[in-house]
Amino acid sequence: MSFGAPYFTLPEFTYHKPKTLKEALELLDTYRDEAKVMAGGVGLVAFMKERLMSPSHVIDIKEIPELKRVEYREGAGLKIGAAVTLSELENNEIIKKKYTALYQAIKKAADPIIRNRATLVGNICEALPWVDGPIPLIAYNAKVEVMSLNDVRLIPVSDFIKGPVEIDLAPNEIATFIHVPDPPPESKSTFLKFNTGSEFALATMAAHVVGSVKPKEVYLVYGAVSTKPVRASEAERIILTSENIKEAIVEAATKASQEIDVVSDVLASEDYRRHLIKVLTINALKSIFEVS
Amino acid sequence: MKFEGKVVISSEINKVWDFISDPEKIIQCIPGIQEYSVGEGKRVTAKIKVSIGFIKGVFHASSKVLEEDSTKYTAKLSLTGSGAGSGFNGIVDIKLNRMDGSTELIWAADVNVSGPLGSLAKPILEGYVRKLVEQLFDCVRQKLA
Amino acid sequence: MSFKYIGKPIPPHDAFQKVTGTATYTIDLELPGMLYAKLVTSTVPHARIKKIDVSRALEVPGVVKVVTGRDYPYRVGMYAGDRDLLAVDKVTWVGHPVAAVIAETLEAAEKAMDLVDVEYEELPAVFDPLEALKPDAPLIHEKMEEYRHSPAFKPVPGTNIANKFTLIKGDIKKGFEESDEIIEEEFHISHVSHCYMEVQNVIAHYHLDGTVEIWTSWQNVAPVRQIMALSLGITHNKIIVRIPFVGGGFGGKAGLGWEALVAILSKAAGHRPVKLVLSRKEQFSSAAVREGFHAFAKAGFKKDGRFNAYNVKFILDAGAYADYTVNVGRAVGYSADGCYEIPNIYVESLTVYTNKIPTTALRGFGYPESHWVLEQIMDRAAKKLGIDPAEIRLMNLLKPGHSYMGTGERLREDAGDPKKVLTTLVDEIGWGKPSEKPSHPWKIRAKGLALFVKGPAQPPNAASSAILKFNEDASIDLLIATGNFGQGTITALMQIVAEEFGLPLEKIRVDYVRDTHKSAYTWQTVGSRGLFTDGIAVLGAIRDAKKQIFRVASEVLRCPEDQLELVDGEVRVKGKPWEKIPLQDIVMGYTYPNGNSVGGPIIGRGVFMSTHTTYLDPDTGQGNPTIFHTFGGTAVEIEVNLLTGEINILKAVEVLDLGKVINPLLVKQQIHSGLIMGTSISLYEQIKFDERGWVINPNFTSYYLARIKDIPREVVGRFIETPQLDGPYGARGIGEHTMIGVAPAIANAIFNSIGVKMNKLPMNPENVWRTIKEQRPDLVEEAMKKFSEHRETVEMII
Amino acid sequence: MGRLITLTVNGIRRSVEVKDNELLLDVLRDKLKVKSVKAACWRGECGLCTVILNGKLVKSCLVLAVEVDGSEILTVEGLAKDGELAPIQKAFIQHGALQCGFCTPAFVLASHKLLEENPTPSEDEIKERLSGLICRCGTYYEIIEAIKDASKYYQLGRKPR
Repeated sequence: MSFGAPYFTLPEFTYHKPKTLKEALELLDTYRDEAKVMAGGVGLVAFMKERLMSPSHVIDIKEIPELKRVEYREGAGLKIGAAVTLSELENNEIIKKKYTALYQAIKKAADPIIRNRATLVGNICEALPWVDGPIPLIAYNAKVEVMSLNDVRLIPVSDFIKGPVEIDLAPNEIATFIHVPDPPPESKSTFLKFNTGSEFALATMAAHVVGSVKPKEVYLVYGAVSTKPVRASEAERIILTSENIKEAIVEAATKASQEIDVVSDVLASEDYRRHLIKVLTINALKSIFEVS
Repeated sequence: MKFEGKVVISSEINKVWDFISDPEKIIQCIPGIQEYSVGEGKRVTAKIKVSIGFIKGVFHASSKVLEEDSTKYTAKLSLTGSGAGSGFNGIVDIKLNRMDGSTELIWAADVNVSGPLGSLAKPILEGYVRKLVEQLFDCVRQKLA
Repeated sequence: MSFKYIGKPIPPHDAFQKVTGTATYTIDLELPGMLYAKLVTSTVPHARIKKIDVSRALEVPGVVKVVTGRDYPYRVGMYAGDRDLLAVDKVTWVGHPVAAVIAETLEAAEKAMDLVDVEYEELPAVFDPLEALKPDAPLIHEKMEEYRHSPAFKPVPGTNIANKFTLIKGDIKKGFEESDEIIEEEFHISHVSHCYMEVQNVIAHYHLDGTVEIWTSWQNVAPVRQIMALSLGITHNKIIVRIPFVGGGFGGKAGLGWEALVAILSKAAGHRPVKLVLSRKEQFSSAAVREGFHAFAKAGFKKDGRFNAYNVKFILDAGAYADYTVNVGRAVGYSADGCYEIPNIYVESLTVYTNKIPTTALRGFGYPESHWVLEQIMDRAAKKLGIDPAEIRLMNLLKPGHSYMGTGERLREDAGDPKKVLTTLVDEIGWGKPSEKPSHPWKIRAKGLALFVKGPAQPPNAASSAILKFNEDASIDLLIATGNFGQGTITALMQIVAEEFGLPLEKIRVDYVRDTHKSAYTWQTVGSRGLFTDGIAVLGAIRDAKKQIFRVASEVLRCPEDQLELVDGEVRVKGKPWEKIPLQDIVMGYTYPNGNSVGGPIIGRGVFMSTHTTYLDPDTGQGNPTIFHTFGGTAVEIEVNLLTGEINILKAVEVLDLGKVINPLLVKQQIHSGLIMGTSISLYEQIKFDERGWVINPNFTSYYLARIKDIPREVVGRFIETPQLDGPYGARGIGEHTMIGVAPAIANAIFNSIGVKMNKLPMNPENVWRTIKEQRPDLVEEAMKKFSEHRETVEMII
Repeated sequence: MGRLITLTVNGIRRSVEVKDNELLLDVLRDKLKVKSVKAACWRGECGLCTVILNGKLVKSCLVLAVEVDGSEILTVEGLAKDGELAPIQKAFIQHGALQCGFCTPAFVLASHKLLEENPTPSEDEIKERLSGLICRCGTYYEIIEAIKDASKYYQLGRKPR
């Protein structure tokens, strides 16, 4: 990932590799604003090369044992540590089986070599408009666990990402885990990404529906179209209240393409993105409701 | 990108004018200023730390007085700068109006953010520049209060 | 005649080095005591430089020197001669190098470069060449008349026109009057970057004694030396230019590079070697890229399909420097008529300065541009006249031995078989046969084709030479300056030497480093000329060496020279194969049993010199610009997603009349890869600028290149071998040709099937979607309807 | 002010002093002189700096050198075994799966790794697994052919070095 700085080298910093979470939190508590936490480093190193970050201290949490784990408990769901790479998640059978949208998003994130280093938590902490990770997570109502020396907070991913490059994380806090609730039975989800002829997506979406005949919950979440992930709540309502889902799909998709704040940028124009939102939404809802 | 504003400073007009027309003074009001130097014709060069969200970049900026009229209390400055492979440039107009015991400072800025950062993150950067200019004049108000 | 090496699929000669990671590129080199340079570049598009303050940069520990343009106000270049080393009085684009920081480490240089304070006084800037042509436009080069430009070009001082090229044939006015159908269209292409993987980088060592050693990632040694010698006033033999392995060129490493600048940096830094490596961002904003253009075309056809009149105006957006682009402008102009015989032609090609990144050659050199226009005109005309696109091409095709091209050049009898190219192409793509059903109802399948002809764009006197040196064991060192940046030319030349001497390939060696001091002179390896020109020179050297060998053998074997032959590394008497001498007994001189010796070390030399090419008339473009022409064609079958604008190439066919296949493996490789690069440039690539002239996508995330997943599903390469009688074994060049036809073939496929005109590159999903929506909104609506009503399980439709 | 790290590069233990802000790419190239590891973007986009770090492909321009203390690194220099090229290297030569050669070390290494993990990849899998690398010369068809051809040797279970 890059923007446009001409540097080869990184700014100077001191590297720390704590062995425990406590040690990491203590370091962070000491250096605060001067420090940055690194897991895979994919985002951080790139940001440093671009001179968009110049921390004096880098705290590498890669070797902290509890952050390297993925746990799943029925009913409670998934708990993904901050040092778990996307490749590890890609090979996780539970994710493949139960969290379709998340699995698809991971499979489509960056490229397989980057995925060997990049982490899901890191992906979310980048808070860049086009990253894939947050989109399915928001559709699953996932929460980020944030820790400081004397506090633990659980924040919905949708609130955690406040805007581009802005997250709800204090200087002394580490985003340690992601909790993804166990999808109820009769839950279906999917993730779609449009990035033909582009490294960054021009539009992504995750759809998650609970209840196949009469939906009880509907999540339609979009990425890469706005300054942060957005939900199409009116479109969701159309699906929730519809008597005939087949009929409602196009209506919901049209609504989604209208209700969201959409940006124009170097990758795509607003009207094309709105069009893509409609196409993606129809596609996603059709595959969820298996219209045939 | 154009924007404007005004602040009322509870200080008399000459005092305000002296403050804002003295680079050594007004520069103290630039948020994130790290280093600066004042050259010929009040040309200021400065290193400014820019914080947007968790991004903290350093911009090298300079400003120059294009027009200055101490009888009418008007000034026009140009700004240019670059950092992280992108740039910005702009014009700031300032006018002071004498009010009853205080001074009204009216400003208008026209700022462009250019380059790859600007194109990917225009709304963010524009919001940031707006905030920065607002902070600057608010600081003037506070310093002279 | 059967060959042992010619026509055989022999792997690239340097493949072993490349797969083992032992191939050394300039970027891998370090010299003792080497310093690192970093450029300070302009952040404004057009401005006077009022002051440069380097004092704070000099305070950074490790910084040795900061050099600015005023220290060395040289003006350099190959064709237009318009380039400075560092901006002297004013900057002319965002990215223009203003100063160079030299330091003990790259880290120190990168710290210091931010601390150079440049004070600018901005000037009005101009970004569109059409605007730049207006009389009141800001002037970018005020002193154009002082530049040392090549006589082949016509700059217009006092304007922003770096070169004005005109081609006139017949009577254009009458031509249109006598035409039955007139087609008028406007076309555009975007700036694209070469994106060779190895960035431009140079090491220069300006020795105390005035000798300059250069290591550079560049295509050719000779022009580097020539430009440096002329601009810095150094004797040629005191400049030694070396080029090791090169990580790609595509025309972007031809002509003028950074060598003169880095040489003066080395001098300024107390004669220590200095290395400059561009970052990818600098490649996209400070080096040269391919130009963009506007083209205004008007074509007149007779009712029966004959192409009667062609008027086209090309306005090239050359950016701030047009040193090489003036020649691209010339090539776009004289190749405007492609493979067709058109009696009345009027072409004007203007290479225009703007305040944007400078431009240069890119694979194809003006021909992809001219064919993007012409080959679409052919299909537009075909539709209007109700003639099949293949048919209308056939009708107007140049006929070798009969036809005259736009420049007045008579097409030689042996120039190839364009008709066979077309018929083969038509066969291979299944022209006229309907495509299979598209994969989804909101997609369409379509076929399109484009023909092309191209010769090397070069000065009329561009020469090559070769030296062939035998070693004691009759192994051979071939000393040539032919550029080696992936095309496979060197392997082919080695095959020729092995074939001619009947020696195993392992006995032929071409060094991996080109060196002005050691390699024989070659003007440049560009324009797909290497195999042809340098092959002729190598064959000359072979003949010369053989003559020397036969002279000695004739004496030793007591047999007339014309009775001797060279077989399997032995000189034999024809008809008496037992009377023979192995080559190794001759190549250092033959020694009789008593010690008397004759002959001596064998060194062959050969040259290529074009004798029939001319400068083009400055007012009419008439003359003979090229040494050979290669005809070819590209046909594609594509699937267009009307919903999203995505284009998927299902099959791409390329047919080339290359005279003779020296190495089928490497020719196929060139075809395949040219189709891929053509696909990438047609569908994705575009340098984007903002309103201040900044490049806003200077990286591989927002400037997209075709990856392995984006390649056409199927590619077919077909060769036709109509020998070029003066070519090596009859061969012609094809390196660039392979990508010329891709873009117009795709656009034609879309036009033929749904009548939508794609006049703009790239044809990325958004542009295609938008164009279809503008011209055929019904299609997009219908696609959306079909998509919404689709009754199968929808998966992976995007 | 640096720290000494020790790592195994192509089977050989190497110790090197590095600064905290140095990248693995630069330490490999500039200090350990492992020059097969190339770079074209320095930002994780082109993949030419790819090495195998503790059994996994990574882009070394995004890895800090200090992180890899004690690690094992394999580059293309380490693929040949007792002077004999790995099957994938031979296949790249045979199929002309290279042009300028600048991306070749990365493609060879990634293809080798792919075949080790999956000796019979489908064409789609090949494309997916190599999608993080760029070959501007566009030798992709030949690379695919080389991988398919070398597949048989990896099926026979050639042990990685």
